[in-house]
Amino acid sequence: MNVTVLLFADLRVAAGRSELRLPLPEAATVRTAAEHLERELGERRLQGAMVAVNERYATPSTALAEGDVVAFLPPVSGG
Amino acid sequence: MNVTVLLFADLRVAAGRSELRLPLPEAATVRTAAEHLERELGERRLQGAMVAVNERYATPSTALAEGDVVAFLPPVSGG
Amino acid sequence: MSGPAAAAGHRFEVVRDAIDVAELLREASAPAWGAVASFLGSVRSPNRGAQVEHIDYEGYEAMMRAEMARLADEVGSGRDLGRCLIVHRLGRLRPGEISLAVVVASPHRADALLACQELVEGLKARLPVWKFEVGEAGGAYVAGRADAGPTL
Amino acid sequence: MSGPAAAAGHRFEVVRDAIDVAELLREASAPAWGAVASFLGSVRSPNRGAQVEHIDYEGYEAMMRAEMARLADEVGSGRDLGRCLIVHRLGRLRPGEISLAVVVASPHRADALLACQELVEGLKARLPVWKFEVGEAGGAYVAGRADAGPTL
Repeated sequence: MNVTVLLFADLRVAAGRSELRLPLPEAATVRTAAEHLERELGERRLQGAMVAVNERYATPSTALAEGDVVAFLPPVSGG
Repeated sequence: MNVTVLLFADLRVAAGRSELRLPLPEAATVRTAAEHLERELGERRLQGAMVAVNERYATPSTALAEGDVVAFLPPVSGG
Repeated sequence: MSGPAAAAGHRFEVVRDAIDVAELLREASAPAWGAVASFLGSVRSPNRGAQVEHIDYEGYEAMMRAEMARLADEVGSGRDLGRCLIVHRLGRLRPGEISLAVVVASPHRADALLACQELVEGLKARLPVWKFEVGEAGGAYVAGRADAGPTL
Repeated sequence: MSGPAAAAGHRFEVVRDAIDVAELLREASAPAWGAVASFLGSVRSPNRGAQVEHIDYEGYEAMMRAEMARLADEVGSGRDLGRCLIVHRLGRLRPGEISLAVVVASPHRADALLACQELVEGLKARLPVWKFEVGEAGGAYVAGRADAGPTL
């Protein structure tokens, strides 16, 4: 399946882009997506980040489906 | 000694005035003033009221001095 | 008005005309203060199921200002309050008109929010103000609170 | 935006231009609501001892609006909230400019004050927003919080 990955703040800067398409094996979870993304980016940068799936906070074990939007969120500081 | 008495809300309405001069014996307290005022007004209307002396909440035992401003305050509802 | 409160540019006022909230917010705005918490109280209608025509607010003005300043000193103790503005309106107010405005500016959001909340609670309990509420069924003094001092 | 929140006339917005606070307060004003609590967050300078030139706010806009609505539903549960308005600004903001406005109207002052406070705390913890702060010594991302969900 394919998911859309969104990157923000220092993750976006490090990757040089804010969005990418990520092919994943079937039955992939957020953790799978993170592992594939780190391989793609060539570094273990995701440690400490939160994750949202389809605009909602998710956990590493959240299951993904075709077309999901997976956002990697560095610690936030709104307001 | 003499003190100035201030009356508000239903106390003011019942007394028909908002301010009066009250002669008191020496060594009078707030409680003395209340007793004299009730005699003056002809009724036990002050029960349940709070008292301020010189713009500050006081207790029945607060001692009074010449020229003090003694305000009788029905339960308040500011805001 | 007490020394520290006056020195800090605080404002403790009793007014008869409409409260200018925009002006209060401007006064509470400065780059050093990242947080402004505010509370506006207005005449509510319906109240306890009945339409309100107006409320006549009566107050002991000198003591209102004194209590505002004392309360601001108490609430500001141990907190970093940049500015504290309290305005209470008296006279005849119609539904929707603002009777009380409390605006607190601070460098820190918790200081601003908690101080605003404590000020509002303290003002409700302590300000010597009385409301005569008039509706379709006539008028009556609103039942008040006697938390601020011992009663006779 | 969730059903109940949208139906109540709430507003959850992400904007790029100056926030019109007077307009928000007007929207939160009605005779049925006697209490309006609000919070304004702005760019503070100095911050941690250093002058701030500006902050660039970056956000995940769709999720910001979704989190605002979810949070308003949570905070409004069991409370009588007349109206809840949340606006967050993104882009480049100078010291003193407002980045966050939260306005809550209710018939009851405790509901308005506590809901406002809980909304502000929740928004700070949960809104997917990042600040790049620029001062004399250069720029850096402001250290954030990871309270809203498990981290990798």
